[in-house]
Amino acid sequence: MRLKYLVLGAAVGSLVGASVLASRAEAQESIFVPLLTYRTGPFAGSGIPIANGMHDYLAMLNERDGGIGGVKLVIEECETGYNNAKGVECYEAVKSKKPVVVNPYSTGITLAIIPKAAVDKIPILSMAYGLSASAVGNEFPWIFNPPATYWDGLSMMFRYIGGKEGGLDKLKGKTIGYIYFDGGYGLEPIPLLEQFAKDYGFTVKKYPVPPAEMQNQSGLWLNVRRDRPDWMIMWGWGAMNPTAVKEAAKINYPMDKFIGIWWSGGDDDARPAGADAKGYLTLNFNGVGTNYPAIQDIVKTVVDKGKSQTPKDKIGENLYNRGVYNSVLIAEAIRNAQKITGKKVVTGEDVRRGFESLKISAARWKELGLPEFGAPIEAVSCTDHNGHHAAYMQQWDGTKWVKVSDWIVPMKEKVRPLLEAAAKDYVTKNQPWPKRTEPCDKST
Amino acid sequence: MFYREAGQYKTSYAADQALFPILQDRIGIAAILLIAFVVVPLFASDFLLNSFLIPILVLSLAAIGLNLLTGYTGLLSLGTGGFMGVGAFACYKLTSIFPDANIVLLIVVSGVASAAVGSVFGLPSLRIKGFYLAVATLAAQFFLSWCFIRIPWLYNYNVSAAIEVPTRTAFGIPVTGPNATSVTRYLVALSIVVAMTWVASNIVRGRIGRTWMAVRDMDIAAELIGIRLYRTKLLAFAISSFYCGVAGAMLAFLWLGAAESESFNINQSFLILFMVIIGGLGSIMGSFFGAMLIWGLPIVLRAAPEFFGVTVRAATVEHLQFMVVGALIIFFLIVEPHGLARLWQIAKQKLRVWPFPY
Amino acid sequence: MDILYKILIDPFLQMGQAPDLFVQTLWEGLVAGVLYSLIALGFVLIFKASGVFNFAQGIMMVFAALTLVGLHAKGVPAFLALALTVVVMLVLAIGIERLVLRPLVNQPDIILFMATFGLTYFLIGLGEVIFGGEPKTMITDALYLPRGSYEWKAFGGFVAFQKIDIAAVIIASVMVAGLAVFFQKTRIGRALRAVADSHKAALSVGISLEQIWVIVWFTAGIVALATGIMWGARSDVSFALQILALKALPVLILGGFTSIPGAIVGGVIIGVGEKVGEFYWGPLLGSGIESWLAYVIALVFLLFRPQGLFGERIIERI
Amino acid sequence: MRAPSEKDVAAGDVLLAVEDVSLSFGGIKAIRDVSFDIRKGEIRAIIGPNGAGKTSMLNVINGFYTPQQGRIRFKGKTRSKMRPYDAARGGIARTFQNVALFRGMTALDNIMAGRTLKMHRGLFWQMLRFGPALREEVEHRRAVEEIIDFLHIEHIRKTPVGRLPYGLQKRVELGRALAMEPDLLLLDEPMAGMNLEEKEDMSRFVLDVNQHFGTTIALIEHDMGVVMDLSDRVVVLEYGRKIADGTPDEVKKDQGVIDAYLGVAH
Repeated sequence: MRLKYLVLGAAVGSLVGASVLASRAEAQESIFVPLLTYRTGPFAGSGIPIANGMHDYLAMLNERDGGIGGVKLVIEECETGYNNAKGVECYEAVKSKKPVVVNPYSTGITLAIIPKAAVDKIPILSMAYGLSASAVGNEFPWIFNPPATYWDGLSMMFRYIGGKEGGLDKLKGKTIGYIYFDGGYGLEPIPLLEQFAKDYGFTVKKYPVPPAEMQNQSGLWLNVRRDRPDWMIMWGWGAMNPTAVKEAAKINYPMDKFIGIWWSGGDDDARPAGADAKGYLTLNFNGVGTNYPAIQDIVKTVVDKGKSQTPKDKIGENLYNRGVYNSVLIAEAIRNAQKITGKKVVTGEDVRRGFESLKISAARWKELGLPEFGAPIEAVSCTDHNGHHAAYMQQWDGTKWVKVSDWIVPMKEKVRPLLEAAAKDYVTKNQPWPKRTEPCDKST
Repeated sequence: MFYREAGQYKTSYAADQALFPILQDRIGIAAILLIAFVVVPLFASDFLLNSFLIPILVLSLAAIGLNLLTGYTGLLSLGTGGFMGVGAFACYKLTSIFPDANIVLLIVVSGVASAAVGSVFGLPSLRIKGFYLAVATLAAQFFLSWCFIRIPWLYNYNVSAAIEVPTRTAFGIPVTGPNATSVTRYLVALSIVVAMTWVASNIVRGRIGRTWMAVRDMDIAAELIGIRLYRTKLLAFAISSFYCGVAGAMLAFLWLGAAESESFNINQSFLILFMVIIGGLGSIMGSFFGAMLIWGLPIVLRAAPEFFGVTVRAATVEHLQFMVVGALIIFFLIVEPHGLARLWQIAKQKLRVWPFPY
Repeated sequence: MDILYKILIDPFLQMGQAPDLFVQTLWEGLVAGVLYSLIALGFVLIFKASGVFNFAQGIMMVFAALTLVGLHAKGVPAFLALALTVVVMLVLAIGIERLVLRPLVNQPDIILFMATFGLTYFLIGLGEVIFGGEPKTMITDALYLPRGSYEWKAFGGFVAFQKIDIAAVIIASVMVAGLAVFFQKTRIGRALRAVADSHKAALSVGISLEQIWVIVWFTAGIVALATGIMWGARSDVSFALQILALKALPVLILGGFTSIPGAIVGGVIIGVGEKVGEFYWGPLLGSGIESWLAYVIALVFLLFRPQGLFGERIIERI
Repeated sequence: MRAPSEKDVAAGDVLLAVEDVSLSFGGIKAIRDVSFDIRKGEIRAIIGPNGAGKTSMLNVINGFYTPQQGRIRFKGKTRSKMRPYDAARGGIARTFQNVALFRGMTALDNIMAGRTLKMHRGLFWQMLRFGPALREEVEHRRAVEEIIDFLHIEHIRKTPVGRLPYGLQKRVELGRALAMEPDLLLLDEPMAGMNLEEKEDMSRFVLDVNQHFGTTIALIEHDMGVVMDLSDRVVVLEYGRKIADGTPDEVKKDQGVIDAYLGVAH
């Protein structure tokens, strides 16, 4: 009679499922901010601290200020596992609840939902990841990727390298190695890297790490040992980072010539190698540590109250603060939207306008309780959805990250034409691409 | 009570060999098709269409494809994801070469590329059997994944190494891309899947299907009654890959709207294999059951805590979901190793003799 | 012609010009190969005794390593944690036998194979619920595993031997030797070999099938723990390691599903072949070919020897 | 279409001849220099103690094993190796010692599978199962139903053969071989494991096949009574060698055969 129970179970199950799908109540008088996050899967190591940071800052606004402009935020995480299909499912699931912004937190998911955003009228915030070309506001009115693109990141690395070498012209005849995640994310910087190679006369050696081999890089690093590049640049993510750092140490590669993009700068990326990783550099655009009033507020009002799943000792780590930074952008865009429209409960369309005129001056950072936490956000506009803001270089001292440079400004003049070309390319390949119909706000 | 076949006599062999020989089944399938084609488009929400029905259609088609190979021909394959990818990338190339062609046609034609690639990777199948062959198909999986990144021509030298699905039309109606409505995409997917399911059931009931099953059940005996093993296996690889390829193209074009190498990774292959085995090896209908269970279950699980008013963290739900899906796979295997399709059969049998036990 | 030169001649010239790198490549291949073999060994143990193709071997490795690190993080001293982890693996083996294998006895191979898939999913979920999804650092120092490396100045350059890699090779050898003794000399070991040949034969030795299954799964669990510690020390302990476990499959093909020496030799061939291939021929294809090279090596090999390196020639009868 | 060299063979002529065939696996010699022939229309028995190489002989005849030495002449064409597909196409059908049915398929499908070589509609029509493909399917179904009638297995046609009792499985297997409309039918112990009644049924089927369809039959059988009753000529193998060849009466009197069966030491 197993069968009978099975049939019964299946019937009950499908009933529950159907009614759940049907009975999603919508919250009134609140602003819905879904967070697409991943706390599982091979990339969970990078995903968890970011998810915690994003969640905790918004939760703190709810606890401390009662939301934004007096309206509570409804924060809901949707687990993507860094998987595109699940990410799109999350997008569809949150779409019906009228989100004011969607954070895909994965380049793959971002690419999948870029075309949908304009149709569904939901702004997408892909903070310093996603499609670089989406910085071109005329073509991508609904997509925002501040504070900087990967190409900006690469150009900032070259400014830093130039500084150390005594001028970029000194790179002539040298070799620069590029180790990257073998996927869209890691492939993206290559056109600019090759252009730099042409401009400054160095050779590029590429070392792709296949997704299934993230923890098995010893063969590739032997190539590095043979080629002996003068600098190594890394575009890594998840389990690839700590393995690469360990392998670099293993072949005695000089760590202070090894630079990672901001996604390779998690504490867990360098810590497993410990003292061997000393000297390893990465770009960063957010402050690290807990020494900010707003972070202290998070500890007080959220973490200590047990309203977060963040272990206390992980607060202030790089990727956690990255999540906080991400949420600051969201919160400020919502606040800005309230200011522009005069409404309290704003919609996705309002927040899109809020993003287009987003400004966070140094004074505003201080007001937020995050003095010097990030470079001032001042260049986001109707046409420029990125702003090409500055980042700084940080170095692992064996136990923690230390800031070792001032704000480095990207080479906007090199990046912008590439972006424009890429956007144009995207649009021609995706004909018919809708023309921008959204007007630009006068205030910007 | 209502499910009786008594009194329904077949007067010709053709009628006896029909897909649904019993009247009630014919009524049932007509009702399902009516609901699928008329009621669902009228009432279903975007979420239901985009996150539940379209994925299930796509995954069912892939599961049918794998079932033709593994369930009917007995060749275990772990390369499904790769073959799906070939279809998706082929379709993308076709849309950029023939931007004005009917996209539905292109989706179906892209299966041909996949069939070709599938046949090539089917070549070792004459000499290799069982799990050894399964591992050999892993070579296809990983090699193809690598190709999808390393051959930029496939994604038109896009910097993101991804397919971005453009707006394309069939008969003047946008079917893919952001301007296509969920209902259109659903109906196109449904039509393709229904047509291809019908074709698959024709194939497996005819001469070719019998040769496949003969090879599966006892390849030596099959050879001795004049079945050419090599041809039969290669044909199974080709047709199976064709189905997977079309499913892959649908995944990119009708479901996600974008795809990259990672969309067709090893996990995709495993997922489809789950569906086939849970649904029932050697059952077309089982492929649908399997897809519904494996894809639908996590969605229901995710929604369940909210429904009962419990707040559980998204990540915890995900973790529990892994445990529940894993446990359910084992549970179903223990209850009925021949899959949901067999359970369905038993249920029908009980219904037929109801209220008597035999 | 240029291409032919690059494929056929240049790599060998490079080997001659920089012998230190060649030796280093061989060493890296050997270490990776030994670690692949250890995973493959877990597969072989279970396949040999129960005919189950245990897909969950990879996650068992992660689960064991996570348990070890997790217990240590809760304040349990390292070696006690190690002992407790062994107990956990025993409990796991008993649980698997009771709840998965016993109800599925006499089912076709593919059904059991699928059941281990279910097991994989279950253990992923369980591991994440208990220990969280973030990667952890292997407690190398607490277990007195060595750090750092020896540099051997030779061949006009140097060859670096990571101490942890040396330890891995030694531990792997000890384990293989131990298993060989276990199979050859002990009563249970002989019963296990009997069961591989015929289930009835094993019953006549007086050991029940259930006990044997628990024993092999437990043994495979211990092997998984050792493997987890080694891989964990080389990178970190995370669920991503599970993907790497798939590399054991080409090793199995090469070595045969039932041969312990096959797993070792196959592992070394795959490891060395893959590193040498990546290092000398990879750049021709844009590098990163390691993800499929092992499978292709195994596949080509299979075409010539379908029964694997140590398998017996199959005579088909009817 | 038959190859031009394969002449039609008149009754009484040699249909198949095995000439000096030797077969070994590794060091073990399964067949040593065996020659015999099978004439059109006869029932030819191959007997011998266990391990005499009888089944191996059948495997050589229908191409499953490749002999190291010797030739096989079938329908006038001589070859050193018969490929299974060519054997099947040339009209050699076969049943097996341990039933080799397609266990997952129904009895009907098993027998229909025997018609594979006679069905020609390609993939396109198969996909649509319409027009020519459907006509072909129905036409062959009719032929198969005749065989089902003949073997009295109407009641089990839609049962998966894995669930059938052994005796019926043997019958379905015979049906599958008959569906090929073979010129030469090889039966490997068709009555093994059967009770007396089943044996009688099976004997009748064998005789009927031989007489009504004119099919030449070569069979291996242990039951001497059956062999002597059914067969026209008998060849006796022992340790891979031919030790006798002739009519049942001749063979019965052969001293070597008597020794072999009584187990006299060599």
